[in-house]
Amino acid sequence: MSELNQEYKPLIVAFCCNWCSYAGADLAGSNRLAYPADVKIIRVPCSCRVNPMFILRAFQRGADGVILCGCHPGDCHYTTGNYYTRRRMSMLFSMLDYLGIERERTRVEWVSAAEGAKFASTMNDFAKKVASLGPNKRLEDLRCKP
Amino acid sequence: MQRIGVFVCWCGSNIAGTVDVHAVAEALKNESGVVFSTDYQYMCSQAGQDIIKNAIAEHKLTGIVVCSCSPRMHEATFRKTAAAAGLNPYMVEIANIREQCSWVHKDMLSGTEKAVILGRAAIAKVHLNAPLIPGQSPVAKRALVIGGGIAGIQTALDIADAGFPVDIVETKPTIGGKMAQLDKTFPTLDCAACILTPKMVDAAQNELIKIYSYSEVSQVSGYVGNFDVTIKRRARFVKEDLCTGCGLCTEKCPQKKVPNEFNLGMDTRRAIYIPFAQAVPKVATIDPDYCTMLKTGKCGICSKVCTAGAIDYTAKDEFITEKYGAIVVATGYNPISMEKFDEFAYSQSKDVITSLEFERLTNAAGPTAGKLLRPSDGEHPHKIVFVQCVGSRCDSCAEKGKEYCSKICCMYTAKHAMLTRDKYPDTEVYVFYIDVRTPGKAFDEFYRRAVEEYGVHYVKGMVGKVVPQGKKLMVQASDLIDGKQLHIDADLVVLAAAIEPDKSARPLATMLTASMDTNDFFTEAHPKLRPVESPTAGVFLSGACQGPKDIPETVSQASAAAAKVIGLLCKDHLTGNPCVASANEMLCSGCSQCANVCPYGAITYSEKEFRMPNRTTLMRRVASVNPAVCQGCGACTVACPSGAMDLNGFKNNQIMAEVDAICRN
Amino acid sequence: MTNEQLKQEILRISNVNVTKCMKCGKCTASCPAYDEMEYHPHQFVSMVNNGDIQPLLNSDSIYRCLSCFACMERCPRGVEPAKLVEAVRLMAVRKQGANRMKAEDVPCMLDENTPGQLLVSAFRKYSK
Amino acid sequence: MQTVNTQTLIERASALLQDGTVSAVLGWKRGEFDYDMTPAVFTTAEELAAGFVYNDFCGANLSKYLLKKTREIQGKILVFLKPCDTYSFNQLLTEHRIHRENAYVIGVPCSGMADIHSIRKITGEGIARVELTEGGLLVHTLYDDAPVAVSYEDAMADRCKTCKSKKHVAYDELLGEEGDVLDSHRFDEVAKLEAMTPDERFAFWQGELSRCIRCNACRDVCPACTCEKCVFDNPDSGVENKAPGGDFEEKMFHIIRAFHVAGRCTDCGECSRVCPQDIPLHLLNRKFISDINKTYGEYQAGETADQRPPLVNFTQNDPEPSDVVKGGHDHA
Amino acid sequence: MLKCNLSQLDNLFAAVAEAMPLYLPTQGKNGANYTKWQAGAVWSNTCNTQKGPKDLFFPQSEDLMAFKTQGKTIEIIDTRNEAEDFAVFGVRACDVKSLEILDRVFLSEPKDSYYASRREHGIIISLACNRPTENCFCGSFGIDASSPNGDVTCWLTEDALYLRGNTEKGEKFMALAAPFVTECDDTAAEAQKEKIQKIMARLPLADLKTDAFGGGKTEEFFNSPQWAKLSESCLGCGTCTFVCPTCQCYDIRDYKTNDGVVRYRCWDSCMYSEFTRMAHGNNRNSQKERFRQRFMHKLVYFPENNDGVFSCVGCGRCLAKCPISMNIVKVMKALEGEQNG
Repeated sequence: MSELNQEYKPLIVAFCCNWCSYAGADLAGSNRLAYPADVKIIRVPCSCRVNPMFILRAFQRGADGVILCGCHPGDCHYTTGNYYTRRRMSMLFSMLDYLGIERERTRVEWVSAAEGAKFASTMNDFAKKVASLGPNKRLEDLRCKP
Repeated sequence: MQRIGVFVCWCGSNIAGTVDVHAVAEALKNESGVVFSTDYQYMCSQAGQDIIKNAIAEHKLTGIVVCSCSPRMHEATFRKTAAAAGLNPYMVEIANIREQCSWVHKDMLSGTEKAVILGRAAIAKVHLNAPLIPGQSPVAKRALVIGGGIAGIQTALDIADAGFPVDIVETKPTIGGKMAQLDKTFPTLDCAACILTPKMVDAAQNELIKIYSYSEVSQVSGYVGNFDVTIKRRARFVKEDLCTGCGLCTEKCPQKKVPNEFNLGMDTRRAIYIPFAQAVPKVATIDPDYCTMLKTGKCGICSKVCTAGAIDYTAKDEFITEKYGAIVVATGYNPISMEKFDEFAYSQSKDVITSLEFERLTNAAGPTAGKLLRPSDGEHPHKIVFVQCVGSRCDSCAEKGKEYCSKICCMYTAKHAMLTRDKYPDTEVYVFYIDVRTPGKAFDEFYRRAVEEYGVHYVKGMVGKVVPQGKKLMVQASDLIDGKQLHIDADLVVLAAAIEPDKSARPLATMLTASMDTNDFFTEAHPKLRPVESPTAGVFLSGACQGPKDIPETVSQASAAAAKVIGLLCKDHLTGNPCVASANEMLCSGCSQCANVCPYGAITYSEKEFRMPNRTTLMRRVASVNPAVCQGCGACTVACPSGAMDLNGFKNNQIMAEVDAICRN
Repeated sequence: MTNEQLKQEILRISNVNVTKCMKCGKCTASCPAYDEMEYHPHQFVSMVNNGDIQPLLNSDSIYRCLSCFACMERCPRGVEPAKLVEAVRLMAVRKQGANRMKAEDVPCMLDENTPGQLLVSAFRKYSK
Repeated sequence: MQTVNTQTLIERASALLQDGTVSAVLGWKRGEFDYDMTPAVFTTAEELAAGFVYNDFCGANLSKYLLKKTREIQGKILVFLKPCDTYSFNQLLTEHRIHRENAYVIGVPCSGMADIHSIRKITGEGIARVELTEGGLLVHTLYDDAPVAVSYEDAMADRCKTCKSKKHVAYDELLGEEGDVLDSHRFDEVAKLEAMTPDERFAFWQGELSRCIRCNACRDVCPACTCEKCVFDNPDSGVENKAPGGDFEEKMFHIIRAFHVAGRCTDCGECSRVCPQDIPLHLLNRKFISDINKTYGEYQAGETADQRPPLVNFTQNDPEPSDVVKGGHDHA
Repeated sequence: MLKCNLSQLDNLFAAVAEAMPLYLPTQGKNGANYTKWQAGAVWSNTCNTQKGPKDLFFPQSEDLMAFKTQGKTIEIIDTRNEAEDFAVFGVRACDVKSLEILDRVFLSEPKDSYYASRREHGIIISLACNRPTENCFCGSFGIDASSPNGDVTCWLTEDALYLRGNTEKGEKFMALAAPFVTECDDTAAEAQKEKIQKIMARLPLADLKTDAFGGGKTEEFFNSPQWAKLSESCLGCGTCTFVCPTCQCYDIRDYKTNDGVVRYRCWDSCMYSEFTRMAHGNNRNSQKERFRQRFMHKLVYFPENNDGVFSCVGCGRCLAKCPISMNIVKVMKALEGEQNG
């Protein structure tokens, strides 16, 4: 990595479902499991609340990576929400890949309320991957850059 | 424009240790709409809440942001605070700067920076918040209890005691459940039947309790306060209202070779049967799998001997639908299959039995009339080996057994060992254990008595294998304390099989949209604070369907669930969650994408007349959401391409405002 | 090597997670070579966990284990004691000149009733 | 060359107007030149005789007009639908956008439609007249050049070269012969893009999408885009935008539009036909169709009128996003 | 008159481009469009470009100013760059005329300083149309495709380009072109003019008349039953507007950036349902009304306010681009036919 990249801190938006992943993030906190401060969490009732527009919006506004966390398939608080998420995001991410957007900038991860450790390790890993890609250039909106 | 107040909590040093709370409060003062910003040691304390209340009044705040611990912790608290100060409780947003900031970041600089950003996001969201008023729905004042074991019976009795009608649905021909099969109960050794059967009779005689035995729940719709439940009453071919339970038919039935499930297949019953003498309802049932009349049309003996004329070979399954305000799940447990543990020779020898089978063998109403005899040859066993933790505490990667501790085995094994030594002092009894777990009132004393007074050999170690050899069972085990390998020629081996939730629980959970853990135990709304409620509103948990439990625990949980149900049924109306979806009819195209993804069937469509420009009208199909049914997941909002469907409390523009605020640096 | 280094080496070779053991002793209860062994399967698990490798290396137990894998099969926690025995044995025979069996020993072991295959496997197992 | 001629259609339409079966006819109207047909509503036999036409330049898919026209016109509307148009028709029925009883569908066979832009690429500008002959098109220019012969194959619109079906999936009556669902190789171009490196793909789409002028023709013509109000037109939606303010906006628009019609798009190809900037928009939609087919099983939107689109459906064993998005080249 | 041999043309372009940005039609994937000349670029003589030169003077979206917020203070920033001269080569008669129409809108008081500055600095080098197409009807609006206006007018023959400077600005260009041209008489250019006029006469739309239209005709046409018919298949897209060289409607919007607001304007289309949406709602609710507005504006309202000048130049782009092939020619013929018939 170049010296430039050592300075670079990626901005990561994490959408977390209220019932599993947000609680998982809370548990990571309770257990003092560290992950980079670059990760900012937005609480949604269910992963299926996340509209592809929110993800693109994050990139437009300067995010370098977007991760979506929900209950494990089969464990959705609303029974079926994450099954739709899984299809929607599979399709959306495949389309972004098709447009030549780096596929490592997006991720879906299932994190239960009990998986504080998984939450932290997922965020550490994702932040590392995104950092290695460097700033998001392919879905940026120059008007939102300083 | 909102007038927003920001309240940054130190949480002692929990937040203030890694986040410069004062700097956060100062930085957020600069955000648009913020007219007041402060920090305090404990915002959730009375003094902290007073700060909030005073600020709302003094600065005429229209929205507040509390930067504190997780909203899962104190969102409700601060909403109440706001409401007390006259602010709509949904004008409160929490920025989680403890669990998701101060506790996970070590560096003051980045922690503070992130806390400011999280605060900004909450402020951005609050700008777009609108006061929400929860809807109300009426409560059907009747409860349903699914499962008629001791848990279900106790819950039903308590609910009925409070004056509410309650129905019990039980799949077996009789209520009573596992407890009816037990001989004695630990740690007092009173007889299970003596304490259970009076309760069964109470339930049967209580005017407010209706028992649907030999029945199952086939469909559930609706929501808390308004469940519509379809109950399938399986045809028992005996009219319940006419049968007197005299039992004559069960003596005359020529089909004698039916394995008796009540005695776990250790003896037989007839094709028409009453499970046991104290069954409730005491009504005969014809087993269609074995009845010659039902299978070939030839026989009819039971009909001939029945003086009450109760036999009806033409009976069909019936479906009844009833409205309930609350549902209690009490589906109980079963011992796991011993198939995967063949090192213990369960399938090779009749003399290797499970503990539940042992209960039947020692029960006076059991296949041996209470005499402890070997199932293989009916001889009295002189050397008995009990093996604990069979299938419990297994690692998931071992792919057999369960990861959890089944909790009740230590105590019932002590009970079995003690009773054996008590009745048959000439019998040598070994118990192989990994740990002996006896937390419970008078539990450890009980176990110590087995060792000290009754001379049971407790061996720390596990049985490696059991090999049938002639009439004996060669048990190879380790004694870890003495550092020996033991070889015991036992007459009987009793396995303390792990317990698992009843198989009916999983499909039931799907019908109820109640969540389960990976072991198929029902999940409670909160493991500590709401242990008898399911996260699905209106669904409550009683007994071992929620996790392994002994009788006293089951009964106390059953009563707790009943108390929750009574609390619910006492209300005339329920206040709903206002964070539900709603459709903007002007934007809705009626395409049904949203209804396709709604797990609750909360969305319906109607043709509606719209006033169009130039004085025309148009009939158009539009969606509407039943706010009492909607649970607020938001699946519909993404299925809707036009954005007609939006979710109160988590609106599209609110989430995007959060995104914008987070990315703004 | 220090005890801790020895332990890490054993764990690396065996890829066994010894902390999963709940000390039930089922491995030892299942062991057909119990009487032959100085240290038994559950002791291997416990001693490795404690870094007590040296006694194991010096013990004949590592050559008494039949590698029947009964302990692995029966363990309810998925700990694999036989792999630990194997790892300790590998560590022992990998040392310079520590071959348990030498080529020149083989002829004197030959006898009509011993299957040739047995000697071949034993040679592979006990030598570098 | 179409196998059913204008006259046959006019006669049938006139008869149905006459006997009161239908109160209006949705068809194509002759224009100034030989190739500029406009979708139009006809209410009398005279109007039909004067202007109705069906020939190689009737590419417009009329199904979406039913949405607007059935609201305006009392009684049944006769609509002529080519095979690919019937898929759109079914999809509109699926989504309750039109009522079956308000439409009388006559299926017309289609041997592929000509595209004036493809012809211009061969003949150059200044087309005075296009003569339809047995062997192909004879194009006369304004200048003193000799007429140019263009084969039907060369004149055909790209979307027709990879036609997915000659079979009508909905109709009340059918003129001419029924065709079959074809094995169309329509995903070849998608596969070609998928085989590129991400950098190449990015460069390709950047080049294409940067030409977008946000005229919304693709959306406005699309039979799947039937929202009462599009999110991109709604000032309250938070994503409304009128003109591309930068590279991002047109990507956002086209990704979201393709996503909104994913699982609902019948691949009629109208988006690419109408794009004034020649952006191959159908390649976005086809990517979704191809992904859906590969991931969740073959699905053809509009095949019947009661299907549940794959993105509002699921199975418990669907693959994870990380498994779907792989293959092709990795980023460094 | 000056003559530039075609072999010298690229050198001429290079010399101009050295001094100022030079825009001229080049072939792209979707036909010819104005692009900035760079070494190696190939000028396209296609008649006509997909989009006119309007974008160079009135871009589709353009930042007007920006606001930067810091805490609760706002700073206003002028986002304009220093204007510089530029040249546009190969502009057809219709497009030259279209700029004159835009001038009437943007340069009348209050002047649009953004547009004005570009007009001031833009040098228009026009070119007579050797091969007008079937879509062309500039003649109907009194435009002579054989003799366009502009700061410089050019004619192209088989072997040379003939240039005539018309204005002071034009002389700037001529000065740059000087090394590559020679003096000559008008003969060749006149001959080319004649050739062009012959083709013009036989264009299919040559006899399209505008007599029926003009200021003061509102009542004749506003309530015509033809509008319903004409607009019935209109998709309501913005294609005609965005390819039209004379359409000049725009919307001013604020874009919230990460640290403030960018105020920009972008083309708007009267065909859009949100066009002229006001606090009370929209005053044109149906596509028929929107459709009517567009053509009434071109044919009646604009001439009424602009000395009888129509705001259509007959470039034919809408004929080529409309997804449903509805266009101003069909509208004019239908309305005129109705009036006559």
